[in-house]
Amino acid sequence: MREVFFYFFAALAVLSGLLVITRRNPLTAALYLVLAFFALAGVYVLMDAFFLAAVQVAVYAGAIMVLFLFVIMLLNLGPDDLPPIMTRRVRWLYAAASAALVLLFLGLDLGRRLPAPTPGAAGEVGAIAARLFGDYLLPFEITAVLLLVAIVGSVALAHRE
Amino acid sequence: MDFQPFPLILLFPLLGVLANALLGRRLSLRASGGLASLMVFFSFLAAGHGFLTLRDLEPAPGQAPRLVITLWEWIASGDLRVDFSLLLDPLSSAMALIVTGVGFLIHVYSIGYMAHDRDYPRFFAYLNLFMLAMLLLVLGDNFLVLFVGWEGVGLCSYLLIGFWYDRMFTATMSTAQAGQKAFGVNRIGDFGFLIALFLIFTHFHSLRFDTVFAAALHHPASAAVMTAIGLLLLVGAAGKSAQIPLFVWLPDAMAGPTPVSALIHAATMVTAGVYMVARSHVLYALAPVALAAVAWIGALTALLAATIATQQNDIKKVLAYSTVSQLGTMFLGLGSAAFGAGIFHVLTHAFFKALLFLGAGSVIHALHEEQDIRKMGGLRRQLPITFATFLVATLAIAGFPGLSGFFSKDEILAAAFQAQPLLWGMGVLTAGLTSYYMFRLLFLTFFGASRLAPEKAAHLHESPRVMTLPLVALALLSIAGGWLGLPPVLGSHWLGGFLGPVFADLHHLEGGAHGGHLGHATEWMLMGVSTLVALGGFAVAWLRFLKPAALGDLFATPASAWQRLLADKYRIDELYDALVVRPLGRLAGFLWRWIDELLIDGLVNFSGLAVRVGGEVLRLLQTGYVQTYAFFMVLGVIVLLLRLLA
Amino acid sequence: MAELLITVVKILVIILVVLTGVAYMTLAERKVSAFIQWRLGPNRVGPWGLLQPIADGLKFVLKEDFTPPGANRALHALAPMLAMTPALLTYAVIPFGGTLPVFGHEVRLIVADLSIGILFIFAIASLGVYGIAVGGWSSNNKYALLGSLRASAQMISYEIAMGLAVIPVIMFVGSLKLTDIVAHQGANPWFVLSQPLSCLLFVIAAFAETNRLPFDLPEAEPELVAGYHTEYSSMKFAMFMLGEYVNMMTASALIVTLFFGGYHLPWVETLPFFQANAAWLALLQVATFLAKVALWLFLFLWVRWSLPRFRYDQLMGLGWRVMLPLALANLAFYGLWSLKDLP
Amino acid sequence: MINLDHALIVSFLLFGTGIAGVLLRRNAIVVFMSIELMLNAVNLALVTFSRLRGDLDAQVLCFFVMAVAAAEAAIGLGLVIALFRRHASIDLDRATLLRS
Repeated sequence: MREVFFYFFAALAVLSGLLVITRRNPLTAALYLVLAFFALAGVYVLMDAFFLAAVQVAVYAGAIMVLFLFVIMLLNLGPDDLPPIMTRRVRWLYAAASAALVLLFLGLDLGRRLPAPTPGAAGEVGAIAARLFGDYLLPFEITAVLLLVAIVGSVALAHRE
Repeated sequence: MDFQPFPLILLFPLLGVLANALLGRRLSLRASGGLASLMVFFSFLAAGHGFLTLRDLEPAPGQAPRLVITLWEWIASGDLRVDFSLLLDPLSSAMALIVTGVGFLIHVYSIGYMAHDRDYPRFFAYLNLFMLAMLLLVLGDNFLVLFVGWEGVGLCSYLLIGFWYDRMFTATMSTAQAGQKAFGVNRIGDFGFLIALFLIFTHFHSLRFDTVFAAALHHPASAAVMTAIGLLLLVGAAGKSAQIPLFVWLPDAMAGPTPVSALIHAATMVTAGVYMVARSHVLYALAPVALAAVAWIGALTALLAATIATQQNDIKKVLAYSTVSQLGTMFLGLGSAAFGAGIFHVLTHAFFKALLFLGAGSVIHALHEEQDIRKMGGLRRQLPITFATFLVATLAIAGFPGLSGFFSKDEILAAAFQAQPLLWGMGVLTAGLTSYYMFRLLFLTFFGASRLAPEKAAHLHESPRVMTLPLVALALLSIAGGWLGLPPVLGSHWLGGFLGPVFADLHHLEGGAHGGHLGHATEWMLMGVSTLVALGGFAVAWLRFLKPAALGDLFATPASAWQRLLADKYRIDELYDALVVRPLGRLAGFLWRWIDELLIDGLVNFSGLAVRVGGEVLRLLQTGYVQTYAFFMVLGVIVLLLRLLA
Repeated sequence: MAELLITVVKILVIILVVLTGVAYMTLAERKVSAFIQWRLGPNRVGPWGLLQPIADGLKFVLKEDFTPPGANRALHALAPMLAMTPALLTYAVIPFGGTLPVFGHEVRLIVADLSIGILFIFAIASLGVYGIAVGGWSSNNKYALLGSLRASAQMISYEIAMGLAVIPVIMFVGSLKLTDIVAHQGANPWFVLSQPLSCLLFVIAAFAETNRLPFDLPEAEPELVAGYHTEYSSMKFAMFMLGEYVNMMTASALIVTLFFGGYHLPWVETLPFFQANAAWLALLQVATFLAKVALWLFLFLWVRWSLPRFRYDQLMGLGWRVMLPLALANLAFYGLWSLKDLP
Repeated sequence: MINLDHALIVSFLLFGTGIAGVLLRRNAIVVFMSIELMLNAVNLALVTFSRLRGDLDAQVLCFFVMAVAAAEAAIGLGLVIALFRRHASIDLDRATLLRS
């Protein structure tokens, strides 16, 4: 069951990723990126990283990508030209090669598996919090400073005199 | 150890420097000079306190009382351990008192002298800096601290000689060049001094005075090494104290303001060489050849400078050569193993030579920068205080009985007589010449008819009280200073008793150097000869320069070849110029054109060119497109990955 | 297999209830507005107009589905779905009762009791903006675009205050699970009493998040025609409307769950009758929950027809200069407060 | 259970896609999105290893990556807006003001 979902989400993520860089319309690309993030969140859930999955959706999909969307809409960006390597004619080759690669990789099996989930891992929010506010307190605080700097910087950049 | 306040001697001048250097522009002349003087006065008080403390100490028998304070560990590298430590013993205490005392009077005098100069904060800052360096020199507990002070006073001397850097000193020499000359000549001396320090450290593994001397006494190095050390130290001392062959800078040092000439180039800094030799007396006692060299150099310098002084017409240059001559006398004393007598003469000389310079300064001040004695005359009525004090100083330096110069000079001559009668003879001759040229100076300046230019005569005035008071104080000291060291026939030698323990370690080493007092008859005889010689010099000067009718002729008659040679200072400067300065200049020119410009500049320019050409080539890679750079990064990562996998 | 079946049934029931609720919310909206404005409201279709929602639905289905020229067809169709789906997803973690015994099974009246419950809600809620943004952008209409820009900015702004307002609650409970939060309120005073400011901030933010008056600037008729759904009609428009009403219900359910004791009804629950009959207790709890939600929905309507609309700068000012600092201060206060219980 | 190598291959493919986007696209916003894709690929690898080792430190690292990504997006989008104001375009090849 888990494997099936994993391959589904993995394929979804990779395909969405490809679509992100091959769409002419930035808004479409952004929406595919959101889809890729969702797929990755699904993979995280399958790996029992619930907290990270939630944060992935909330931060990436819910905040960062909304910003992208917002800016795209604000600048009213239209579709732009693709580089020659991504034009329609070459793209089939490109897609075929990618597909072959994915198939090859999926056929590859070295037999290494992730371990089964440990029971009681559901409380990992607490465990992550303990690390975040324990060993990683200083990086955590510095991250806060970084975000503050980013806010000030972006306001300064985008501010119109 | 209890708190010892004597390092405060150094602190006050330091504060003065900082205050004048940082705030001087906002201070008035009175505030600036007053502050500087006050700081030196405090320093003097601290030195006095140190002296009293020292007197009350009860050292081990045969030892000099001493106080040592280590301020901080300074250098610790391999064997070399040097602390920044200060030493107060009778010798340094006496020197500190001389320096601060005379220094204070000269500071006060300078307030009046520099009244019309816009740059007075700089002047007082330099002057205080000089005090700091000089006191550091005197109070240092090891050769390196002494050396720091040594270089410090050299720097201040340079700065103050060139104080009026925008003026000409003589027709061919600017004040700045005079400063450079002093600095350059001193480089030679300091070079010898430094090598001596290296030798000392190599052989005795320390630079502390007591350690070095103890080591030298108990495990002396070979005679050759000791002689080398002594001679090299003498080179250093000759540089600082203007002895043959390095005396040429001192007359040109007169380019600085007159108080500077009085303080640095007469009373204190130039005696640093004397102090250093006296401090190193143990080393000299172990190197008789070097000691003899000190004596001969001193005697020759004294005689040479005295002869030159007889033909100089610049009031300050006469005094400058007189200083050189007197310093030579001090070296003569040191070389005759009469170290205490040398220091004694440093003391009395500081009083009367400072007084002479300040008096000359007062005259120059009154005459608006006129320094030629041929254009003076008859000033005693207009400048009564200056005249009176100048007279006292002249009598003192000429060695008239009862005044300070008489006692100190006689002590030296007595020692020289014991060591080598020929040296004594040269000393006596010098004394006679000294008496002659000093009275010549006195008569031409203050007696006879006035030869002043009319516009100068109109503005003639006695100096303000702030200048005359130090003159009076110094005059009193010039009279009484000698009583500190009366010869055995007249009373007790207080200074000798005070300084004695410092040099005491010589007695058990070599009986001959200081052994055996002269008989009373001999002493009376020597004193008599000195007095006669002084009177003789006075008489000759009287005959030549106080006959009013003869004066005009005197200046009119063409000088003899001998006189011209003397007036040209034996043309030693020209000799040095031809032998040393110009060859060195040519060598420097060669180095500049071929080594520096061609070779080194070529190398530098070539490397610059190589980088530039390389940059031009690499610039082709810099497209300005971030994505190109990212592409190269990715390529690099792929290469690294392949390297890792392979 | 039974578990899966039960879950599917739970999902179906919730969707049914929610959609029915939404249908009648539209009626309620019109009735309430009518009462407030001293008129009758819909009264022709069925008694008191009770069949009106069905008629409305029929009308939506039958209307022409129009896509404006120059619009991005795919995104234009995608937007309403994006708007509705997150609103419905939230219900997965909201507990609407304790446990109901059915044929020997202890059925928990919640779809998925996730350990990250609250985080899940915020993650999903933050997606609501996509439907509006995409809808506005894909319509190729400047009013729609402006409306969706306003909506995006507004929702992002108030999301922060909303999240900050909930954190003190989480700190008190010590768990992200909504069931734990409700259970905590069963044993302690409701959070509306112990943390009134948190509750007030959350309610205001919830109003803003649902784009309801006084925060309905994204669809302010005088300025923007109808905002981001100007160019929508037929079932697509219906889905937008649906999303909005579902959002309103979700917000009410959240307010109830977080601050008003969830499905708990003090004192009545402790009656011996309910203690003896677990099934009746569960039904009571569900009824309590629904009643509380209904009360809040009424408040939403009441506010809409009573208050004027903010100006845009007032809206942003309120969000950033009042709500955010207040929420931070509130958080700091309860953070320090909770320290007192630590050893 | 999930195949470790396949999870890593997914991460690798996503990263490669991101690189391709950065290298090939000229649209500043798309380039930014490609960078986000690369960051996510790294996150996936981190979570995978975290799961493999049963060690949550890697997940904490993911958390920091997300925070940094948020900061980067804020600054990056500010830059994009500034760029657009100057050139009325966000084509990276047109931002050549500093070229001699």
